[in-house]
Amino acid sequence: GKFGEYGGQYVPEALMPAIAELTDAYERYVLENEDGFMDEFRRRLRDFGGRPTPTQHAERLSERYGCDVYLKREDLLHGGAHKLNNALGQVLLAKYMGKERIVAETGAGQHGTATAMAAAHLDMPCEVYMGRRDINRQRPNVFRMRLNGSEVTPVTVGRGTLKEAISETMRDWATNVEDTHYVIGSVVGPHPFPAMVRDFQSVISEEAREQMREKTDGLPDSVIACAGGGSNTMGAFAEFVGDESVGLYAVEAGGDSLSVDEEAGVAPNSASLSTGREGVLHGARTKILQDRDGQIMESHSVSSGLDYAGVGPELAHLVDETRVTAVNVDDDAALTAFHRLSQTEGIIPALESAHAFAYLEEHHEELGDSVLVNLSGRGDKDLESVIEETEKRDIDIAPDMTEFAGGF
Amino acid sequence: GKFGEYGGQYVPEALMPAIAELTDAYERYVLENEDGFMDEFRRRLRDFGGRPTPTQHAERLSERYGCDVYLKREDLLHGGAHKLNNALGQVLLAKYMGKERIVAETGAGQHGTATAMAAAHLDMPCEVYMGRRDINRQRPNVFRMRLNGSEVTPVTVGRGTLKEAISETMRDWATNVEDTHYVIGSVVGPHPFPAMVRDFQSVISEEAREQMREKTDGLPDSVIACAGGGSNTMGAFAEFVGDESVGLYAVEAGGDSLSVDEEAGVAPNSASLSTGREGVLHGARTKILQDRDGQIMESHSVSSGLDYAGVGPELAHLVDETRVTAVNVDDDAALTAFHRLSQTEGIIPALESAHAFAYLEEHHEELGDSVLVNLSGRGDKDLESVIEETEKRDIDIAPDMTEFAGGF
Amino acid sequence: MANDALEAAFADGPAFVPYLAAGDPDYDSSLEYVEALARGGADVIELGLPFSEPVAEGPTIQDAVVRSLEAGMTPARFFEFVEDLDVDVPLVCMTYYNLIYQYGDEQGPRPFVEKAADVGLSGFVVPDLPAEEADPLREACDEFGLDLVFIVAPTTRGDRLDRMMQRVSGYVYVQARLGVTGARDDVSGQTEQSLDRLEAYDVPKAVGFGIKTGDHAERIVAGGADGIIVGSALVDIVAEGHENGDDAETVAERLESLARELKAGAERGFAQRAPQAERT
Amino acid sequence: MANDALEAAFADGPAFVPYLAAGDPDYDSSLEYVEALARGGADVIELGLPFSEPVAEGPTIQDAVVRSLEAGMTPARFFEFVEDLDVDVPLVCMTYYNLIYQYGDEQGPRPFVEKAADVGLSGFVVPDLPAEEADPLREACDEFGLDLVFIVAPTTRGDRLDRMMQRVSGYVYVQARLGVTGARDDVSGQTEQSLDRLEAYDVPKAVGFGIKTGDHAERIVAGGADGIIVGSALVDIVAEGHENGDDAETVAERLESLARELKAGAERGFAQRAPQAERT
Repeated sequence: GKFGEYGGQYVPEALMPAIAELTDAYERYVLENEDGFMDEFRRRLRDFGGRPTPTQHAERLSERYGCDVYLKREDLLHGGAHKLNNALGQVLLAKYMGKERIVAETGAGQHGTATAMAAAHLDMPCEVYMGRRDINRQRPNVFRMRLNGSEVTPVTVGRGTLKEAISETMRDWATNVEDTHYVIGSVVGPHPFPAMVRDFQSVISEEAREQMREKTDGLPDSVIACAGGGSNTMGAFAEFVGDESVGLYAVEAGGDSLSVDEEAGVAPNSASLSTGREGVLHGARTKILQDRDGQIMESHSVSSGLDYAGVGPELAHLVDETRVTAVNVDDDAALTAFHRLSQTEGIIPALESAHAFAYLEEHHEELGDSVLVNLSGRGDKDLESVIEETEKRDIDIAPDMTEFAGGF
Repeated sequence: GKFGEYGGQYVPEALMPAIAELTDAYERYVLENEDGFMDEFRRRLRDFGGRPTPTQHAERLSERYGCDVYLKREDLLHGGAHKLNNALGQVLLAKYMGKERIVAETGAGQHGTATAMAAAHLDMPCEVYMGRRDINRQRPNVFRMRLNGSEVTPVTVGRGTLKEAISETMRDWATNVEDTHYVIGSVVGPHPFPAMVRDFQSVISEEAREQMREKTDGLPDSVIACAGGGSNTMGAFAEFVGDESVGLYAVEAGGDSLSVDEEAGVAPNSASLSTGREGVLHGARTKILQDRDGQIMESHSVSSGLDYAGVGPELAHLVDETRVTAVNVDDDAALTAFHRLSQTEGIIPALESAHAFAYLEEHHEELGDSVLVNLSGRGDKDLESVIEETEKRDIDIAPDMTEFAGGF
Repeated sequence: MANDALEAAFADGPAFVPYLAAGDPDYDSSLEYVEALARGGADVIELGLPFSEPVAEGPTIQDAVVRSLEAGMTPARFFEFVEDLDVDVPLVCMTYYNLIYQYGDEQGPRPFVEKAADVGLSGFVVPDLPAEEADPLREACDEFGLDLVFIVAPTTRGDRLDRMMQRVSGYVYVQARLGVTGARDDVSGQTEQSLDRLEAYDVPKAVGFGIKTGDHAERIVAGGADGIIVGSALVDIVAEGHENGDDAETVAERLESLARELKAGAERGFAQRAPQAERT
Repeated sequence: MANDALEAAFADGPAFVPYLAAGDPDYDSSLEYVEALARGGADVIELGLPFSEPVAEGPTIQDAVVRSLEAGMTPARFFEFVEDLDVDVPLVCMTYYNLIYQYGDEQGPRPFVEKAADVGLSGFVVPDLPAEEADPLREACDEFGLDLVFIVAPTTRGDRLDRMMQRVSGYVYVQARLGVTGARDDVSGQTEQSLDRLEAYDVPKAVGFGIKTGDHAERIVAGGADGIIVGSALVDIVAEGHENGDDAETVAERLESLARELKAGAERGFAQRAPQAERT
């Protein structure tokens, strides 16, 4: 359960037996395909989720950058993002384990909606914890979860965002651990979660690697993925880690700035890999945005899906090992990339994924002749934010926003 | 260009040469794959659009109805509905024809967003006409088109809905016919549009037929699709028309009622096949909701995508020939089916598609052992409508809506 | 077989063919307006029977259609309107095919044409009915002795032009530019090319789309047109009068005055082409 | 190697172990409150050093943590707080591992433990540090002579229990039921089973999670516990006083009074199990 010095199981004692049970289930069902678990998982990902997703040659970006740009189209997965790969895997595993109930946390609502979909599909009762502030900002996602039959429970403590929702879900799990599985939303948390979520997400790079071989008779020179908690990142990198010729770039949210306000306990970015320090959060040792004392800071990104103070321990390890390069772009660049992809390729990306394209824009000359970008999700969920954030800035390629001033 | 007595080319003289040119291009590129047009179209549908979409066995519906229910997952296509099949085909054809500009009409915005995506993808300037009332009701879709770089031009004449937008787009086409292609949004309009749009959409049934053979070693007993203009309907039926054992059901929007208010010129439904009369609208002879004099009536459906006073001429013909059975369900049944699918299968359907599921609920005993339902689109676009319409009714399976009273 | 009133209207000098939507903005005013056009020198009058989806019209005539429909115009009222008109020029009904098709107990154009003949109409212009779809209507017109006018667009050429010219009677409506109806300040150079293409056909050529003033009319006729069709410029006067609440008499005077200007312009233009004044 | 203050606190009769978050709702009041607990009969006091993500706490203690952090509590202030306290009972620091890990110039638990020893703390409870991850902290505790208390959950069994009992010192914190901290009206039957499982291990067993009244305390001790740990019921008094704006002295009196009740309850319970009063 360790990745170098990262990882581990830093959780309340009450959860340790559940984690042991989960580790056992992970090893048997996921790693050894006991009872055909992985076969069923792959079949459901295909029929319910819509896999394989395409790897698309992006013609206009390729022309713009003078290299071949390929997009792994996770935006086409059911629910609109890579999140379903993990949610479906875990809910199915919970069923194999005989659990009768699912809990999950959600920030902006993407993991919550994916889990609610998977739970409805597999007929499992589901309760999603969500910060009160996030609930107020992401009402359409709350409504989607409710439509899928999930409970959505507001978390009112603290600032009411993702960090608090994770803590609250852990509390629920600690209370109901005997019949409940906690579907964590990223490659974070105590072992076996980081490894298990990576394995569920690695279908991304498994497909992409094969598709690149078909399309180009080779491997890409670089793979770029945005990194918040890191589940799409690890999913996009996993099968390329052994290919030494392939550069792997994890693009974090540089937010407003990479500086940190220790006094206010606020980091105006979510760049845990680039600016964070080793510590223990939510069950694992990893890179964390924290103040000198070790208190967790409030992170920031224009993309709420990247807005988390920690990052997956394996990714932290791969960065330390220099196998993965941690980079970042700021809010302005991400927003500009959002508009660029929408206009030139006819794909409205999630603001998360827009970070990867912003990095491509800024550094395409260093990335080789063939670049694979993980388009982790679609941007429909971000339209309100894009209006608000575009209004604040002077982005010359953005369409005239006058008509949309103040939102829909 | 005729389907029995339906079809034809009832358009202003100025458009006739363009229609002749389009007919020629259709025959060469689409029917004869000249210059590899169809190969390129299929490749782009795969890489950009995400085809093939799965045919999924719906476990819980199957259990509920005691038969095998399969879903053709067009909701997973890029853009969230089957609309892209047609939009991409036509924009690509316009490129092959050397056109320099695209115009399109849109009602609720689904065809407009699909066309805007396709136009951005293929680097074609695009202008979308949309009724002023629809613009006000569908602002997120307007924003999506603008993000993709399209102009969205309000149509203020008349009631400001789809019917007026189609007329206005025809006017633009008649003015700019030499360099402009009109991407019509359904299997309607003058020849060759109904045949051409059907051919672009028939990839749905081509895939589904093959997928059903793989999954069941046979063909379904019934295929169900909702019908407004009829593009998803014809797409879902086309390859099954020759299979006499397969029942084809076109489910129209019964709206509030099948009666008609001749005085007010209003039909509180959109059931042109079931209640309309033969006539000429938007370039073709077909079944139309019209008053005794032949004036077109304002149609109604809880689903704006079905809300059109005409229907594709080929579909009208297939109904007359009894090859297709025209049926309908009302708004209440469609809304209930929307909630049922969301909860039991973890798929939030478009309100259009919900009509097909409502028919399945009401008539599953007559549909045989194996039923294929075309899930033509996803319901994210409908969330506001669902809140509003669910509040008005007493739908016992709907989640508690208190928190969402009045919309987001 | 066709009515000869229309050809006759073009026989001695250039024909002035104004258009108004019947019943715009109300039945009685509209009667006065049409009669004013006749007093102003109209040789033929095109009377619009409003259809809910006027795909060939620009904003001016779309609005007229809406006003007329809202005031209760229907095909039945339209025929009463024609009967109630006190004018001495041939009248052409301009409408869309669905209204013609739906009229009467059986589907198809025959009952409508029969009724049109009854009330004394001379012919039809049907903007959404190209020659390819026109045979049933052409047959009914032949049966009842009415003309069927086709519109020739700047893009109409070759076989299609032949097909149309085989079916046309009364006059051809030469569309001066691409697009939809509406008054313009320019007159398109496409007109001359269209007239050239039509030279070989022995049918009067009336040019429409965009003519607004006596000067326009003059240039068009000087360029070889046998007549001019003017709609939007006249409908604008009706619309303005309606918006300002002017009485019908005042509006009628304005219409008559513009009609005179247009007619005079056409005659000036005709005089200018004295050398080839004899029709070929 | 370990501090013997904690074991000693359990040596003669049942130990009453109250918890408060240091600095809740402010530094000075909190000093008074902790001192009131000592006057009320505390044998050991668990002092919470607030962490921003208290995943093992229920709403009552979460709120206390927020109040304390907002009033400026930090690890450095916490150590001052401990030095400023005028009490004569052993103090245990209850906090989360990241604060221990980050303290001082180097990463790892040693600097924190060294400082804790300096200011006179007797041991630690770290709710997010299971035995499997505890070796570095255990080593530092050994080096500086502090105890490391582990929490035994109702689900802790077999090998895991052994592993934990090999590393524990001072006392074990027996979690009376699943879930998070918080006062309850029921006392779980899971407690007895946990005590049974622990019987073979020679370390004092203090039961916590949900104890609220003297009666609860009595039943728990009668059931075999060597001590009781009470947090939320006491923090509730602090929270109420804070909300109502009561002065610190009044709140301190209430705390002292409840402490007396709980201590008395524990003693009654101890008396009831006279037959096996001798510790095994």
